[in-house]
Amino acid sequence: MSITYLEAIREAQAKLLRDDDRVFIYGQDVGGTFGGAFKATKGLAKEFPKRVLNTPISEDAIVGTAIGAAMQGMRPIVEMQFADFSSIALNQILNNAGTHYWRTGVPVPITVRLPCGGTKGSGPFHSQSMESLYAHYPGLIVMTPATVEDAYTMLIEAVTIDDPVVYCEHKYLYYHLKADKLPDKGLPIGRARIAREGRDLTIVSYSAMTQESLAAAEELAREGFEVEVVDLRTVKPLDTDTVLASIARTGRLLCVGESFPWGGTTAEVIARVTNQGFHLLDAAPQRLNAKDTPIPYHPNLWSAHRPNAKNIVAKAGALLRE
Amino acid sequence: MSITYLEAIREAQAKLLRDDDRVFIYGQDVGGTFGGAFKATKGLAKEFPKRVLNTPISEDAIVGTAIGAAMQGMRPIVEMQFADFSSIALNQILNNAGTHYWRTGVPVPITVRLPCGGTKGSGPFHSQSMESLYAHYPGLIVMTPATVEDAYTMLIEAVTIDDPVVYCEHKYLYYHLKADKLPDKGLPIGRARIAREGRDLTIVSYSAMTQESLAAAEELAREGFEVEVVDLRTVKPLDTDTVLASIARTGRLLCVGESFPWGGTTAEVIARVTNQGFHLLDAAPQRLNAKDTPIPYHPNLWSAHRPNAKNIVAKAGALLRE
Amino acid sequence: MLQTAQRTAKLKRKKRTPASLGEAAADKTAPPHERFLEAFRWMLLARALEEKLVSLYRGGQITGGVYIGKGQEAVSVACGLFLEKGDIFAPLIRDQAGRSAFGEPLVDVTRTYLGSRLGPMRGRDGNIHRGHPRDNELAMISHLGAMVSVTVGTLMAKRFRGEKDFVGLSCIGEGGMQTGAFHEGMNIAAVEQVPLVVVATNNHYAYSTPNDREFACDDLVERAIGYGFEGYSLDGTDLAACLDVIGGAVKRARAGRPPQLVVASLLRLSGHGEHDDASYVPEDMKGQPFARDCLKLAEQTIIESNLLDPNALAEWRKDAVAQVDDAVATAQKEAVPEADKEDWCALSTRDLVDHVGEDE
Amino acid sequence: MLQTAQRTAKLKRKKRTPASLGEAAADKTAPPHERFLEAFRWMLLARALEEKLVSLYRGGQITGGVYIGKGQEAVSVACGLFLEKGDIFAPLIRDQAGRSAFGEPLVDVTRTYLGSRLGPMRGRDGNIHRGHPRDNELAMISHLGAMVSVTVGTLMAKRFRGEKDFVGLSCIGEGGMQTGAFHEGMNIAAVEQVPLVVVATNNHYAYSTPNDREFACDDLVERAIGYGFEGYSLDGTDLAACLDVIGGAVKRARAGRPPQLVVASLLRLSGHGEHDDASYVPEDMKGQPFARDCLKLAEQTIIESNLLDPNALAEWRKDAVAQVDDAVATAQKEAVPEADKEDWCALSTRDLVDHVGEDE
Ligand SMILES: Cc1ncc(C[n+]2csc(CCOP(=O)(O)OP(=O)(O)O)c2C)c(N)n1
Ligand SMILES: Cc1ncc(C[n+]2csc(CCOP(=O)(O)OP(=O)(O)O)c2C)c(N)n1
Ligand SMILES: [Mg+2]
Ligand SMILES: [Mg+2]
Repeated sequence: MSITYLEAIREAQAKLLRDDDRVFIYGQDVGGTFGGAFKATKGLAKEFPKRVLNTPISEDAIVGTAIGAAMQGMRPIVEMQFADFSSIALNQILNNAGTHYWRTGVPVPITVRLPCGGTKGSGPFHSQSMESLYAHYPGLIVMTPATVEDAYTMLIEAVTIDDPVVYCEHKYLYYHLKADKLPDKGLPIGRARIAREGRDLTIVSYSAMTQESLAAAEELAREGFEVEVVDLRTVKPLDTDTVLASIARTGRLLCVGESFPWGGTTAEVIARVTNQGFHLLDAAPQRLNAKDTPIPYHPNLWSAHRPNAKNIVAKAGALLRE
Repeated sequence: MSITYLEAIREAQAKLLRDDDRVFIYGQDVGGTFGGAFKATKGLAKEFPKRVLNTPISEDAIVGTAIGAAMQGMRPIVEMQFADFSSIALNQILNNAGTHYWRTGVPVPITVRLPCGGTKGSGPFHSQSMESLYAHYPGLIVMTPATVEDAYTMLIEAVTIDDPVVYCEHKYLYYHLKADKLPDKGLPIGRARIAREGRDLTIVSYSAMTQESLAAAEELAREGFEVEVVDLRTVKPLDTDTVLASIARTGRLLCVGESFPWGGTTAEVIARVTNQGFHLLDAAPQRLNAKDTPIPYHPNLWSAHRPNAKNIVAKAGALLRE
Repeated sequence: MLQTAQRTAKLKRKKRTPASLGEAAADKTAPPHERFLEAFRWMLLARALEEKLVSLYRGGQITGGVYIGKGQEAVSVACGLFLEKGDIFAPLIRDQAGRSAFGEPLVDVTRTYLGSRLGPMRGRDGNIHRGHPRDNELAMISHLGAMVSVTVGTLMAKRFRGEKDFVGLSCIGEGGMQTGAFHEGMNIAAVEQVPLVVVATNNHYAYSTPNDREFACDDLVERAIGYGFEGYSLDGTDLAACLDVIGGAVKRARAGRPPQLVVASLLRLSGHGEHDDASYVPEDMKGQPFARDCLKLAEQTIIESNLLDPNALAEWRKDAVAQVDDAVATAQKEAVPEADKEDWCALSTRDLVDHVGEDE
Repeated sequence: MLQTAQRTAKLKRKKRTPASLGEAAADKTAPPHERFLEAFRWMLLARALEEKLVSLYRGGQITGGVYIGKGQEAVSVACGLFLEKGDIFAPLIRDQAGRSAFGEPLVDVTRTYLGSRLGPMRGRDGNIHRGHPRDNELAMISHLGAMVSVTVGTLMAKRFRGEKDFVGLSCIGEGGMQTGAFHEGMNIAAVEQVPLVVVATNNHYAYSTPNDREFACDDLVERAIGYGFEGYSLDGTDLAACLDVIGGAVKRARAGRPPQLVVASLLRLSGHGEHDDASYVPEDMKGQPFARDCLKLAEQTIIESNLLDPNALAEWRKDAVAQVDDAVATAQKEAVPEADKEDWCALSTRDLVDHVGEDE
């Protein structure tokens, strides 16, 4: 048996629907015989016709409705058709879901699934990685699974957690990533994972960039470098301890993310590491992000816009030789 | 004569309206005899009744309309009643204004004024500092004036620039900050300012936090420390060179911002400094941000939530003694 | 499993009557004049409370803005009065009368405004943003329009659980009706066919902005049909009409008719907030029929129709003031929030809190 | 000073006729059957173009999605046909016919789909997102509803400048009508009383979602009155009706009547995109009157009424295909964008570009 990242997301939702009748799925085209733009809910409406519901094109109201239902004890999963459209729901996510527990003492257990990240030909409005917007604001947990196993267990945990979760699933990994089977349990939420051990350099990454970083580490291994790859798994909370422990071993840090370069996850990692682990660093920390332009449509431009194994190798190589 | 930060903003708009008939002001309550929730447009509708226009409570459409007008050669100034409500217009700002020049070659010269930052009793939805959301995305210039003079000249420049500008004006400074007169010209946009010279520590800040940092520096001077205060003026573009030059003199960095701690301006400054000026640093760089909760209503809580001169002194003092 | 919703509407019945004298709870089937009197008494209480808040504000004892519902009490009270235990109420900034009628304790108000640590928002949020979501009184965010879809969601949850005979009522101003969030919320309510009543009050201003810069249709009730709502217009100065029309809408929604939109017309008889002198309101508008004070009109009806003897009326007034003074005194004695007693934690799941780690 | 707007609609007149043979530009006062024929010829061209795009897509020669307007050509062409130089057009994803009639060169389309560096978006954005804002063809962003207020803004700019007799036309689907952005855009258009026509096409689906999960009113045209628009319903399969109703709306808007809403009904005769087999559309719906193909119906009318002799019709078809083949061949010969030739700069003000400084 072989299961993809996308199938893991579907399986997690199937399990959640089966095990817990507080769970419902709400979003554009998730229901009927269709099962979502990416088929992440395929077949689920057949089994749970009343709990897998198509919505109008109304992202603000979709999330608002989920918030109301969650206040009343339900466990809604919202699917955004693309992460990029969550800009319309951002106010409800940040200002309503994100503040509600703190203001009132009543938690809002919604899970908002964001199909994130670039794929060939998707252009400026179907490719964005929005974890940094959501992580900046208080009151939200932001998950960025990089493996099939994490896609599965973390989505189940997301729905179980009493607080709002922004679950960033990477569209490039949907079909590109496969596992043999799904685990019952993953690492605890909030804990980063050593995706590959090494002692010369730490690459910190998450989501699809973990896969690119692993490929880069493989390549660098051929040149004799042992690169450690840390997969953050959640960008908020951010597991600074695991990152610091790795840098304590390697002395060098490269942080790789797919979103825009100003601010965001890579800046946050570096700010924490240099604050708490300044003495651990043997060289200036480096980052690699997408370029500071909208995400291009044409594959020739897109592949230069986002970090990939090749330029990770180049950047890491320079850092290793420093 | 004495002129406040708020009056400087009004004067800048009066001048813009007088000098350039492409300029119009669009926003809730900006017109009529009222002149805006903070009176930043007081009297302007009288002089320019057709170019200072009240709008419905429709932030998305307000910015969308401004974008359309700007494409056709106008120079709209949008006033958000509070920065916090720009979450409703965020999609138009990020995905429409921010991408348009890059996609089509046609620039969108809008200026969006955001009354930002905390004041006593304003609570979670009338106190936010949103510069980090806007700076993260490509295609926007993000201004954060910290002085009366900059409030004036930078707003004039904002409207003159061909690209979209998010102009963050700080509500706490509106009345608290005064100058003797308004200058004709300021530092070039994109250039940071040495607000106070010193050689023991560099504090990098912007907007209201520049004033808190200056007060802290004053206090620390009494203890014999010479603290340099850098006022970023624009958080995007971010003047890394001026910051690095300062750190070359002082060897120590504290970065202070009023927005939430995860990501954002302070993280970005530290990531750049540690990358390009790692060898310049004699101690681990530090940051001070607001706390990672919504902004509290009660003054007792609010004053502990945001950085202020007192805790800047404490943090800087510790760093100076390291 | 459905723990969050279990503790619904506890506070409500306790405070269900406007008198502090322990009368029986409001009878939903009461004859019209008894209902009228009950509503009037809540209105008196709301007016007394808000007058007190205004004077505290003027005396510098309140931090932040004070937004009152003067002139809107008839509409507002009708919003709260017909809701039962288990119903959902999403009030906005001018709904003191409705909040009280729905069951909000007076001390919730005074504690919030006076910054008591014991208030429902514990000093974290202020004034009009208070709510008791566990008791089905939703806590508004400032962003107008956002609470409509939230109300829809609470009703969907109830339906998912198999509850019956509930309704939700969400308030909005004519200004808030121009937000995208309002539109999406209305439409999704109709698509989901939840038992929702939306009561819109056109008080002729959004802050300083008059109707002609807010919308361009003849009557906002004309929007009902385009959403698949049933729509009703209402003279918001007329308490009997408010009880009739809003009561009817609540009844129809509860009975399974499509969602209901009521649009009430009246004039805001205060500034937008107490910091605002509303000098932009032209004098001649104040002479229009829609500018009459609903409380005075109701009192006139009571006197003319001899629904209550003058002594009792005076007693009610005194009682209202006494209740308010009581609630103020209580809140004033209580401790204020202190930063070092806060846990500064925006998540209920403590072990998932992010730690920047820089001795925060 | 008003430079940005100076270069308006240059491309337009050049390509104003559907034939490549240099006929005279469309005559706005042409008798109905000439207008009908002209419209039909644009429809033929759009259909031929989109059929070609589909076959290129199937052959793996197009990156990204292909979204076509099959079955919607009659509505779309009427959107483009009545606009003059200086008018604003904001098309969406099913508006090839309207784009062409408005003056979009065919090579704009093929260059964009085939990734030529010379296309209007230069490879930066793709496919349906193309536009020529300087020539008043706005470049849509994906977020539905967002372009309505942008269109309003362009019209305000024209009014600020003292221009006269212009209109703007903004397209939307019934799905997009449920967005908050659409609502705010409609309302602000009415408040500003700009000469706007909004043409909404209810093609019965938003992607896979049928009408009953999109909205709950009987007819979306009922929303017009609530905004202060004038509203018209339309059988979108009937070209003559489309020309009549949309042409009338454009005329009324131009003459200073309130903003106009036209709601056309028809069935999307393709998948949402070419990746979608639309198996969710029930068979019996395909037999409904609104499911007829507007192009076939128009052709039938032409034949039955003898508006054109069969040879000329065959000639038009051939010409359409030839034009398309030409445009494809041109684009295919052209260079694609290269990363190292890009300046990677999202601002027009080069000296304000932010530099992260980490050898980007
Ligand atoms: C989305 C949004 N934009 C702006 C504001 C600021 N604001 C607060 S109240 C108000 C006026 C509200 O008018 P209306 O909805 O008519 O209610 P009223 O105050 O008249 O009761 C405005 C503009 C807001 N709360 N939300
Ligand atoms: C705000 C927003 N949410 C989601 C989408 C994804 N999306 C693209 S097209 C589409 C369906 C559009 O339906 P409709 O408006 O009826 O137009 P049609 O495709 O039927 O022509 C959706 C949901 C989007 N483009 N914008
Ligand atoms: Mg109002
Ligand atoms: Mg459709």
